[in-house]
Amino acid sequence: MTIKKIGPTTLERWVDSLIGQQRVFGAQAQGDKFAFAPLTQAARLRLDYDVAVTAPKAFLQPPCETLLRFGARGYESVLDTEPFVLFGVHPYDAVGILQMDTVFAEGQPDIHYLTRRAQATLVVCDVQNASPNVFAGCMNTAVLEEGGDVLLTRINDDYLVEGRSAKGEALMKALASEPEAEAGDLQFRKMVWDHNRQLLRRHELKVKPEDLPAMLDKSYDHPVWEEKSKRCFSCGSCNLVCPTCYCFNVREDVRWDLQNGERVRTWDGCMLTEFALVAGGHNFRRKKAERYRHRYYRKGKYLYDQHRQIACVGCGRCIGACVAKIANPVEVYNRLAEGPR
Amino acid sequence: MSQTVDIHVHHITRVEGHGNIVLRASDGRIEKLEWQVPEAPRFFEAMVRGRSFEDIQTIVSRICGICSVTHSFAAIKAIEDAMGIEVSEQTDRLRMLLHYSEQLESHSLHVGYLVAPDLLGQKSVVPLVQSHPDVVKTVIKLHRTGNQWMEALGGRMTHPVTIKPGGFASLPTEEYLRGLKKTIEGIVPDLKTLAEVVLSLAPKLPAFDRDTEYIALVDPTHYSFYHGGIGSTDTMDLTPVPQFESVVNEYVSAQSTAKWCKWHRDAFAVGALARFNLNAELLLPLAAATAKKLGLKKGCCNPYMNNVAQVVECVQITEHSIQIIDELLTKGLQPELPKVQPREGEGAGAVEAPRGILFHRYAFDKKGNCVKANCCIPTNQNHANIQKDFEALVPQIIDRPQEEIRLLLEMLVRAYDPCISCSTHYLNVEFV
Amino acid sequence: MDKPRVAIFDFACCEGCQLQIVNLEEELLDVLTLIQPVEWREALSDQSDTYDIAIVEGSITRPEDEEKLREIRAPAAILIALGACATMGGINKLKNNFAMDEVRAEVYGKDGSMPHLNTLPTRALDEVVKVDLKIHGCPINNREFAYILRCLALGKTPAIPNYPVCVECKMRGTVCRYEYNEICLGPVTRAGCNAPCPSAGFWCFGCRGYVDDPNVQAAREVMEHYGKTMDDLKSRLLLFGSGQEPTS
Amino acid sequence: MIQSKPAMEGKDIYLPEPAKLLKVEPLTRQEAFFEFTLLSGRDLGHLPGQFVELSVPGIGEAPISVSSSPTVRGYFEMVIRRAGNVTTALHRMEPGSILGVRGPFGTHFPVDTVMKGKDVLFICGGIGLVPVRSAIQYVLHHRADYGRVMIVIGTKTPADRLFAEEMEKWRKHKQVTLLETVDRRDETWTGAEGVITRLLPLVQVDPPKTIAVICGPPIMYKFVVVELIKMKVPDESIFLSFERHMKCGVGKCGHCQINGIYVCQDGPVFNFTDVREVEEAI
Ligand SMILES: Cc1cc2nc3c(=O)[nH]c(=O)nc-3n(C[C@H](O)[C@H](O)[C@H](O)COP(=O)(O)OP(=O)(O)OC[C@H]3O[C@@H](n4cnc5c(N)ncnc54)[C@H](O)[C@@H]3O)c2cc1C
Ligand code: SF4
Ligand code: SF4
Ligand code: SF4
Repeated sequence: MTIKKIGPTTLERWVDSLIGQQRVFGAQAQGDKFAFAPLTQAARLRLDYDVAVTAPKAFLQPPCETLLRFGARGYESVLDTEPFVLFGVHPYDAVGILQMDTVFAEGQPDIHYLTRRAQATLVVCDVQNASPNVFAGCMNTAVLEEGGDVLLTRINDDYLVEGRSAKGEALMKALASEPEAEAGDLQFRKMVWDHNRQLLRRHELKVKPEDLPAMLDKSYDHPVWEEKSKRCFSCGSCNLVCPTCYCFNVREDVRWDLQNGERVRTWDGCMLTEFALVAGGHNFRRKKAERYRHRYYRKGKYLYDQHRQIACVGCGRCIGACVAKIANPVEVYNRLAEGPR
Repeated sequence: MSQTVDIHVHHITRVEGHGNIVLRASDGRIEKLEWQVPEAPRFFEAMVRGRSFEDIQTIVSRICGICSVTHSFAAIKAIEDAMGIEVSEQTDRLRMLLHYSEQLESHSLHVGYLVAPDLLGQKSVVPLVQSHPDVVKTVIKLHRTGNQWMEALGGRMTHPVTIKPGGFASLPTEEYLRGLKKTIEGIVPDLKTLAEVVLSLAPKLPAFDRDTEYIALVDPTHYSFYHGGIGSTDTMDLTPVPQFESVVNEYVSAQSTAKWCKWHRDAFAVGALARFNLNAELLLPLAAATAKKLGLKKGCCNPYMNNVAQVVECVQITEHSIQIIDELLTKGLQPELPKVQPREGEGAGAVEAPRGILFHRYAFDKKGNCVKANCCIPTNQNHANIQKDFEALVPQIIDRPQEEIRLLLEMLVRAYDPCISCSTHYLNVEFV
Repeated sequence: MDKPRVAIFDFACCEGCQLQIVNLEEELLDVLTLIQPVEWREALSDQSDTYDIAIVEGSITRPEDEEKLREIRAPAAILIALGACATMGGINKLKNNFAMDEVRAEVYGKDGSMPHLNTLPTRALDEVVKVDLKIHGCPINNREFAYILRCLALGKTPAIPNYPVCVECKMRGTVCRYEYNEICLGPVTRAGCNAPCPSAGFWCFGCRGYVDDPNVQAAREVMEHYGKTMDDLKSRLLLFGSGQEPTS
Repeated sequence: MIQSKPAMEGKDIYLPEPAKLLKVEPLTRQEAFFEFTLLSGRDLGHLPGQFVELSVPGIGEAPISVSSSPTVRGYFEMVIRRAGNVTTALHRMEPGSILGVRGPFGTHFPVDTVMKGKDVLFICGGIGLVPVRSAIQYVLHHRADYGRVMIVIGTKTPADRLFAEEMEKWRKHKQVTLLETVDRRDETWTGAEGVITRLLPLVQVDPPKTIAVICGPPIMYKFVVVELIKMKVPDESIFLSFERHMKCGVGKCGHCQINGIYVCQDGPVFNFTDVREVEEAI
């Protein structure tokens, strides 16, 4: 696979040409924060962003998406088949997407996600500015060792552009005449990676991520669940901002003719009170502490048991999103590491 | 021709809020003739005491669902007056732009949904859909445009949330403004259509003139909805807004839960016709042409013509909005973060609601909590005038069939576009 | 199937919720395919005493309102409370933080004792009669209103969220107001509005009322973290929450 | 652009296939009996204990167990309790209506493996009889393949009893032991009264030879399992069927998760050894 070195103007020209060809969603300033949004001109792109308010999973599993349409002809699938580029995804968010890929492909594959995913080209960009809560360095997700379609890394004022898949190479066709990266550049890039592994540690996890499942296994009755969850609003913010949370609800609505309509799926979260409520009124996780514990177990153990990957990529969004300031996984895991009490 | 007339319109329909018309007459002699307002009073001025200046707009916006933007602005202007806050020119222009959306929404609702059925001989807008689909389509388009515009700039369709002391909670994008300009240009033909309809129906408007004092905001630079001092057709002088109590002279009437008002005479009128009568020469070209076409002339004192003035104002709004947007885009939108330090003080604010001039006054303590409030609502200011109109009109029509009298009286009330739900918020005239 | 006959009534309120129905614009015609309005003072001239569904806006503040509401309830198979004033007393309940005589005197001065200016502490509809369905918000969200109407037509119980506004903020990608050090009631307020206020840069002031199990105690503790006082919180909780437990 | 067409590659796991309602009969105040057939004419192809997702256009979808044995061909049966939107809408449907079906999903009672040659003890509380009925039918269709067949059924009141006629047949079946109780008796009831656990000591089981199958309301499991353990039935011989909130039926939506396991995929039928340490399970 090729690695090109391009200057800022080339980058801008390249992005502008992509915008002409397909939908491009890129990291942009939104007030004093950053968000992925439809990119209308390369000049708006902010690859120096610290963290995107909403995880880019939103473009693969939208907050609200139509699964089926129904009417006189019965139910029909609705699939999103238009290609697009996600430009500037941070490595930890890319890991989140790769985990979602596993979930939606395994067992009975979900073609709604997979179709949209197949249309996506993932342009990953190494982090240039650490956000206030990121701890990807502790979760081994500060750098994307493999995966994604293109990897951008800033080297002084230039960018190294690495094609990581056939799709990525195709996107880079326009860069064919640009110079290849030299050994020195690659050396520099390694330094950037090493630097990022250290930089993205605004919270310091005292256990190795791979030790979390075993630790959680012993912590089911730990007092921390009760203590922390006392302040929980059951607002689900920690779920919804998470790049690896994919749970959903399904609802149905009709048009005014009451005959035609749509079945949609929306984001859902296990922290919400009614997540495990069944008909008849029994709630299988009635208590805040039960729901609170479930979230950590799901991230640190249940999904790990299934896929051998910790379902927390250290983006730190939940830490900021929690109004009650109780959703910091590092705090909780460190506390568990200290043992009971 | 002698007859006994006994009309009691309990809760007149197709107006905002509850109002009654009572007429009893025999042999042409009027025994009882009253415009009553039995709406439940809501005591906003008492309720806001103790609440922070940050929350006042949120509360008083709820005085009225149909002029919530206007109430918000009157409150914000009063708060800014009390705390000595100056807003940027950009904020000022954006506020005018937001304010206009409500005028368009309210005027098109009033003329199209509430008044048009009378003129087209229907009981409501529902049968109009069948009988006059094009009219309804036009009205819906205007109404929706006003609403979406309001939602974009105000953050919500009703009870806006972007209006804060000192500025905006969030700004629109320049792209949005460019799009809005296109949208507004797009409704100009619809307003022409509406004007045509009104023109064709104008002969159905009763010819009834009664010499009236009209009161509205007046600003030398433009046809004002948002700026200026208090003008009257009875005087050349402008009264500064902080002295509004000396203009409205509110008093409690036994036939109403709403207060009544008077200034130079025993009643005065506010609203689109009042604004027109005081500002007509400041109309922009298209609006001026529309007025001319519709036969609306400065000095008109036929209350039924208020609806015609509303159509003229819709045109004025579109022209002026386009100017404002151009101006904003030329300068480019600058991010602003309003930060306000509360301080002790008292202030007043006035803006034109679609149905007439609206005044708010508040006093705050050191922490910025409200200690006193006073709101004077346009519909209140019109109540006495409606009564005077009744008294002048009924003798002229007393010989007509009862149903016709009833319709003419209802139409008269509707012409004022009364917003009775918001008019029943009384105030203590004595202010500390 | 005959279309249900629907009557719309209002008590003390700003009529903003009825306006939201009008704001459905051309969809109002679709509404008419599902229901037959028989009384709607704000929009129609007709008045009627027989109907299946009564939609009632506004709160109860006078003895005569109470009586009228009972009359409205009697023939209705379903009574729907429309908007915050009807569902929880709304902003009108701020009045209940004062004594009624004092309120009257404050507003009307010496005229305050005139009989037609009588006022009682504000009550929500369900404090007077049985309410079958609540449509929340000040004003209501007309998309939700439309959805609820369609559900009724299908014989389906509408799904009214019982989770906080924060959920909708997150779905919209709205930056939390707490990040700007403002007090937002989103975490204890029932969603369903699609969080227009935080998305427009303003805090949620709780116009849809609390979720079923609001963690108000946590909100108290959170204030400290954001350098705010209990008074700040209480003042905001009192805006729409004056009538709701547990604010005081 | 959003395209509307059937899944391009692979099948859409969320797309229901049309099924026709053949028969509806009320059973109790809350439950009704339903008979469906797939419009395509193929058999559902389920195993006893599996469930499908039933769709009513405009209303939504709900997981419902198949109550008939796969040995019954050409149609399948269900019993549906009116609990919310979908189930209420189903109760209003007329024969001939077209609905949507996805599935079958989930695990099944091990009728062809572990249960073969063994004594089987069915313990059903209330609507728990519905999924178990398909296993009972299956076992009775292949009666010779099993040892003793014992059925223990508990219902709230006599009026809530499901399949009264069929139970009568089982009661009369020479090679079946049926014990029944109601929580609260009324004048029509001459049988036992009290909770289901009271009946268990009455069934004489040979623990190493017995396979127990349990389905009922959440609270029943706790007591029944304790009782079985007392009776020395080995943990690995106990099978339970669980019910949880679920939206997809295919292990994606997250709702039915009990600690680390998914009811829709790892269940609804579990071996007790797989769930005895799962804190949220019972
Ligand atoms: C594996 C399995 C097998 C089942 N078999 C049967 C059966 O054979 N017969 C039968 O009558 N019932 C059965 N149920 C229960 C049945 O699925 C629920 O009663 C049904 O989903 C309620 O749907 P509804 O639309 O009628 O109610 P809704 O209006 O959706 O909901 C009412 C309440 O139930 C909760 N709920 C929503 N969706 C579900 C869900 N999928 N599962 C449980 N609760 C939910 C809601 O949160 C709400 O509180 C089974 C459930 C499962 C999981
Ligand atoms: S964000 Fe915080 S308050 Fe909200 S559900 Fe998560 S832990 Fe609870
Ligand atoms: S702004 Fe308010 S509603 Fe939105 S996430 Fe923050 S606390 Fe919740
Ligand atoms: S965000 Fe809060 S205040 Fe705004 S509409 Fe929703 S519930 Fe009402």
